[in-house]
Amino acid sequence: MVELVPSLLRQELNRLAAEGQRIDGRGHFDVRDVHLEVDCLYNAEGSAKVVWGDTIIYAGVKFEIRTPWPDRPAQGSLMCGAELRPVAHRKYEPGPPSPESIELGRVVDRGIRESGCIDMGELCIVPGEKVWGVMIDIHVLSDGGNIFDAAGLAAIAALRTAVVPAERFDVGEDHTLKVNGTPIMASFKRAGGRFVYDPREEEELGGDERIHITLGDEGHLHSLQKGLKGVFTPEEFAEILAVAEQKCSELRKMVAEKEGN
Amino acid sequence: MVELVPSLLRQELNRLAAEGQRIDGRGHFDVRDVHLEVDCLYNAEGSAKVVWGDTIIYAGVKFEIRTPWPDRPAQGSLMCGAELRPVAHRKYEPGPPSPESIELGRVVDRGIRESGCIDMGELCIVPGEKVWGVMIDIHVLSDGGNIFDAAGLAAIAALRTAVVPAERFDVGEDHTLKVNGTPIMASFKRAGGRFVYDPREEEELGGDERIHITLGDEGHLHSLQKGLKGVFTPEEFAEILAVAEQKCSELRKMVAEKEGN
Amino acid sequence: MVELVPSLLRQELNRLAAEGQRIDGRGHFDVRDVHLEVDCLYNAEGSAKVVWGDTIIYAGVKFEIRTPWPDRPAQGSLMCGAELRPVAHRKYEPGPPSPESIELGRVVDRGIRESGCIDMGELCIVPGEKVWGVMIDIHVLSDGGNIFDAAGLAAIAALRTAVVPAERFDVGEDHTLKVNGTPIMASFKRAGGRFVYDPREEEELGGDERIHITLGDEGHLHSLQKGLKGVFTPEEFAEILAVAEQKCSELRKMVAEKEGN
Amino acid sequence: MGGYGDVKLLREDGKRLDGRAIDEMRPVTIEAGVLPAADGSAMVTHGLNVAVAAVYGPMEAHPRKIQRQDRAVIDVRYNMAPFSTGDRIRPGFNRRSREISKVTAESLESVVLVERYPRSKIRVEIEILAAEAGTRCAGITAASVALADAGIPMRDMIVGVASGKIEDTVVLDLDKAEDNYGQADLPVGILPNTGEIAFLQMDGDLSVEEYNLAMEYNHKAAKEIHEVMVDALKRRYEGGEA
Amino acid sequence: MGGYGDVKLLREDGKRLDGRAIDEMRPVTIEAGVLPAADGSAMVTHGLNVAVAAVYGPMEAHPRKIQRQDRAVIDVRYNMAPFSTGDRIRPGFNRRSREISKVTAESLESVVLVERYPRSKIRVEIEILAAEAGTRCAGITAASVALADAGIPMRDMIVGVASGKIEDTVVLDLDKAEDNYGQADLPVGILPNTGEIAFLQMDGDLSVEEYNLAMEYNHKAAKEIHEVMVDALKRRYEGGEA
Amino acid sequence: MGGYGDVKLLREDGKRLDGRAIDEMRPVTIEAGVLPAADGSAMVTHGLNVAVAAVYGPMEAHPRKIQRQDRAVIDVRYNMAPFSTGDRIRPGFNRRSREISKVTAESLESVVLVERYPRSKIRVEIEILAAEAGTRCAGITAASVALADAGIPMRDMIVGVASGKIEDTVVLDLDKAEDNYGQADLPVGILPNTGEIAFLQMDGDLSVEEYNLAMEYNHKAAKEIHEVMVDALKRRYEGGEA
Repeated sequence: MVELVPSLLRQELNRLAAEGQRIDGRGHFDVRDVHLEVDCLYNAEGSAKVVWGDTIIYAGVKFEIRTPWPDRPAQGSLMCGAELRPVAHRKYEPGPPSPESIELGRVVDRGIRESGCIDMGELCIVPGEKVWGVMIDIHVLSDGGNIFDAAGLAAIAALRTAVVPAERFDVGEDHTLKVNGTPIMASFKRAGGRFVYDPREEEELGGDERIHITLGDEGHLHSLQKGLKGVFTPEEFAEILAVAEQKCSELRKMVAEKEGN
Repeated sequence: MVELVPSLLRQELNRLAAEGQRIDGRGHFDVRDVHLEVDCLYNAEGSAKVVWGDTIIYAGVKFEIRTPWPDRPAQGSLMCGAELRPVAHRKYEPGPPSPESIELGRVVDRGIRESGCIDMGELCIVPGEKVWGVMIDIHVLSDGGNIFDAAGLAAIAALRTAVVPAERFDVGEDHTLKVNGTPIMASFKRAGGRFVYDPREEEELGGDERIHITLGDEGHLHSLQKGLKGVFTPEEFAEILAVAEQKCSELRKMVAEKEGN
Repeated sequence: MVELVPSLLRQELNRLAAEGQRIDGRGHFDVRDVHLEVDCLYNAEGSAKVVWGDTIIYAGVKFEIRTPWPDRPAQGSLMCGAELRPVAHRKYEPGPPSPESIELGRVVDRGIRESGCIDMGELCIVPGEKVWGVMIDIHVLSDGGNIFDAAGLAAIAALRTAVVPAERFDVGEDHTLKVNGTPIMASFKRAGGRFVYDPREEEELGGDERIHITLGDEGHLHSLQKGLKGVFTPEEFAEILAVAEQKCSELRKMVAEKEGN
Repeated sequence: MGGYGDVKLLREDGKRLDGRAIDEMRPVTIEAGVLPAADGSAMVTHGLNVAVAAVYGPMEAHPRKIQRQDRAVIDVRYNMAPFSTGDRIRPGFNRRSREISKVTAESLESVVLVERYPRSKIRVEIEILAAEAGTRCAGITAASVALADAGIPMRDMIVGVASGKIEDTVVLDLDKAEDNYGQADLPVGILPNTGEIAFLQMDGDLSVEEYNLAMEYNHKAAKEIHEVMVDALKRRYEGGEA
Repeated sequence: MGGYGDVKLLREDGKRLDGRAIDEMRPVTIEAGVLPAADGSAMVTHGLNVAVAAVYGPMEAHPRKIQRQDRAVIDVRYNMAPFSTGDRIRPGFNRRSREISKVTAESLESVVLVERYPRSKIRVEIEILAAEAGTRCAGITAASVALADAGIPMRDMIVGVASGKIEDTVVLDLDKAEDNYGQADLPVGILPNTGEIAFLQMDGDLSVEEYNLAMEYNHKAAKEIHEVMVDALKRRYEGGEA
Repeated sequence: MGGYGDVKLLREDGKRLDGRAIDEMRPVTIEAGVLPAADGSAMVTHGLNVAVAAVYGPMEAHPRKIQRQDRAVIDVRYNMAPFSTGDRIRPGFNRRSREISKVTAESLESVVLVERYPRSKIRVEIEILAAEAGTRCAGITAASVALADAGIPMRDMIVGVASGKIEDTVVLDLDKAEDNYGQADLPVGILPNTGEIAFLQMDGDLSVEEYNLAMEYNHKAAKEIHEVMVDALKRRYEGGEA
């Protein structure tokens, strides 16, 4: 039965695609409503809530002081993790982190880390002795599809509004974390044979491969990931990369606006 | 079949309760035979064995030297844990600690900790550098019902006879651990509609909610816990609280007598 | 069905044994072809590959610098572990280390450790501060039977060709690890009622108890282990011990030859 | 309870550090139906605590061995988000969260009409997004509203509420500092219609009289919170914005 | 074996530090039927070692995949209590206890008439409450008595016993110091009626002659311990105090 | 990508530190059928990387809940041996290996004719014995050859190959130093017959033009490696020495 639904759904997605349609009436590169809220959680040093269609994700930033790695005595560290807990959907089960949640956390982590937006040298307090460890935790509360883009948005927005809690650790005055850039992820999913942007839950069930592209402020690629079964051609990739540039710009503007508030 | 027995048992417990009786002939607030032995294990710095009806429990105390928490540089620590291992009953399975064993350990821990009988400041050796960590481990060998009270009794008796092994750690002379008080637990279980004290195994199977009360020497409450399905009224609580005071006094005397030996 | 094959196989093994035969034509104390290759892996500080019939095993040696145990301030440490990963056979499943893999690692470890071939005092760098930790990891790639002997051979050969990477850790010049002896394991399995040396896979399936003997250069016993269901008589042990002495000598020569290369 | 400092928790005017009276609760807001993916959900803010609960089911209980022939099992997970506390919490269950999950589940079983759904399972997920003392109570309140939002029949709701003792004075609803430096905490789960207790924990030091006063405060506060719970469900069902 | 110090383990009079002769065992006491909740049980004290074994079953083996069509499986857990050793042991299995559990189970399978109970499981729980060298042997002895106490048919008992080498001298039954500073340890499980070996481990350094002498001591001691085992079971069944 | 030092990676003559040209691959050797116990296997050396893959199955998929009615599931484990890296790796899976296992499995599902084997499972075990940058690609290549060696029908092979960027220059096939101190890495899995992409990861910094050049290098190298793969299988099947 679990098997049946996807195959019927796949037929329907194919039918819709043939007519240039999509299950919720969107065009194939249209995005759903996205709401972003920042600085919304007591105890987190930076936080963001993203409501993206039926998907709801929180991200929170915490700091700790640690001793640096011997081979990088003047560099702090950044870590981004994600939990896909049973709260988020009927399909998620309790237990150790699933491959899905590990992939989610690592893809978001690479996008932020590789954009270079955090200068690890700036996280040094006393070389060889004390550096900041920055930890971004992504908490998915409701999975209505495309959790990758929503998680990436929540993570960078939380990071960009984070305050380094130096006073609590007795190492100076609190100050905002310096973040040089706003890497944004855009995800595409094959549904009904072609790629669509921002898949909703049903499109993820019935579809095939998924491509995640994280772009920096200059439009450079910082992270790529292909997930799920399926293949794509270089031509298909060129098309969605162009779409990604435009989509990422729009979301980057949304982050900037929230910071202004 | 597993389901059947409890429902037949429940009927029987109801019938007995209606007649003011109990499955083993006890009155509803009567206790079973309790035997306490202390200082009974090589290698443990304090130990006790409790035989409480068909329940047999050992507790052992070990000490370690650790560095204090940064926010409490002159305070040692106390930890109490319980293992409900497969040895104790057919119903216990191997694996990570079950919720039942975690609850048992934490309820006993809170009763001892919150009574203030251990002054954490007295566990300091060198402020900011070395403090004693005291660990009480509860080992249930045979579960014949009411393991909470038996575990609590074994734990405090083991603690009260513990010797701090300072010589082995090269920090002075061995000395008895100072313990200011004898917190005792009394547990009640709804069986046949009313509460009984010291439930035996069958009463735990067929019954409903369970209330654990830990009282200090002055009759103050130090720990409360309601376990299992069910509710109770304030009037019911007032009645069992009064019984608990008397029962705890009697067991406290037993601990004092053993120390005299 | 899983049950059926062993019982048919057991009949066949009994029939062969009655005729003084063995499933692959060997005499009951004959060994299969054994090939040893050393220093065969980039990144391992010592390595060996053993092809023993259809069994293929790699061993790799790594070094780390650690603080010594307080009660042995001038002694380093040696550790040998084995992984029976799913790569090695259809029968191995993923998950935490199985009792089989733990037994394999510990039996090989004891043979090497107890032979005294590594002087733990020689692993000291700065007493009380820095000592070498030597770690031998055994990786079974193909289990065609008698993995114990093949693992033991790979482990000691890897150890005997290991180079202490002192330069990488900034504590002097690289030098070969001093290894005083070549402990070798010989394993016997009851198959068809009598003991055979070097059991192949089918003989392990159908057989009963297994005895592992590790002998040092002088013919002294350094490790014994009986595994699997079954018993043996003192007379049986005396017979296989004599065989073991001869077999271990031959393999010891093979190790020496490879080192010459 | 911490109780290891000389921290002043009561002001000279008899009020508490945050200006509350001794028997005054922190503000509570509740919204039902906040998670689109869940069958029922609720978000409770209680002071600076934020607790979210999701309900899934009733669904088939599997593996088989957890099934009960005559009733549904209630599977509760209480979890604190890594960023919910002062120092980050490593993800995954710990002993504290396992104990709270167990006793919360047992409390909810006391009010849910579990016999209506034999062999099935009801999943209740409680996520603490921000913690300022009192999260287990906020979680119980959120779970009750989420169960109602999911249409699961109950014989009553459970209201989570706590009183405690600071500077030898019984007070309602400890905040973070009061919890850290106070003398006792008495979190309970009260059935608003009958006054019965379905959840009870306590640690610290309370005389019997102090216990009775603390419970009196708890019962009073439970009535107030119950009104907010009912109001949230009304807004949800009377076409309010969810 | 440790063997890394210059610790004297033999006195000038040829006796050992605790006054025992070279071929003298520590005192052994055994009581059967000590755990009311178990189907069979025994407590063994061997020197200062305390080992308790409980037997449950035969019972249905599940999950299915562990079932054997033609016999019972024997599921052994050897566990050291956290307070049983000098330094506290963290609860939970470690590599040493898993190995001992495995080889102990395989030894017991050699004597229990497992073919009488197809598709079933017999659980054997060995708990070490105090350790003074020799716990695996005390555990095997306790398990044998507990199996007999549970009425499980066996073709023979297994007696756990060890000899070793200290100061180049073969001695029976190493105690803690001798185990720490000695040169070899040879723990075995002997079938008293046939002299066959069901359990065998050894580490250290033994020549073949030393091995033979150590085994001679072991066989002698096994007879003595067997008498204590039989005696414990007699007391249990002949209406003795349990 | 590390990219945190001032390490020179290009020589004045435009070659790389190991003498390779910018678009030159490290040497690759492949042998099929190397593991007697497996249904199919292969060993790939790529530079100093050593990757071994074993295939078992198709076999019954269990537990039941992982079965798919209409196809086989592919169960991949990518694992680095403890001695495969500079610092020893603790045995057991970590987050990196779990992620690589997941995306590698999904890639292989794209080419294996999984619909031929409903309800079954194909196990692919990838073991890295020595790592010198590029192990995931060597693993994919090894897995493809092992699947072919096991006789599993595929619509195409997958060739694992990577390009990257060092000192602002796009280069083919990063080695260890280039991976540590370079600016970008783009590992992909290419279907040699169609040029389609089944595996794609990338991290670092690449402009769109740089991405296109790196992919051009990758497609070129994939053809070369494909010939080595085909050759290995030919040797295996045409009675070559396995």
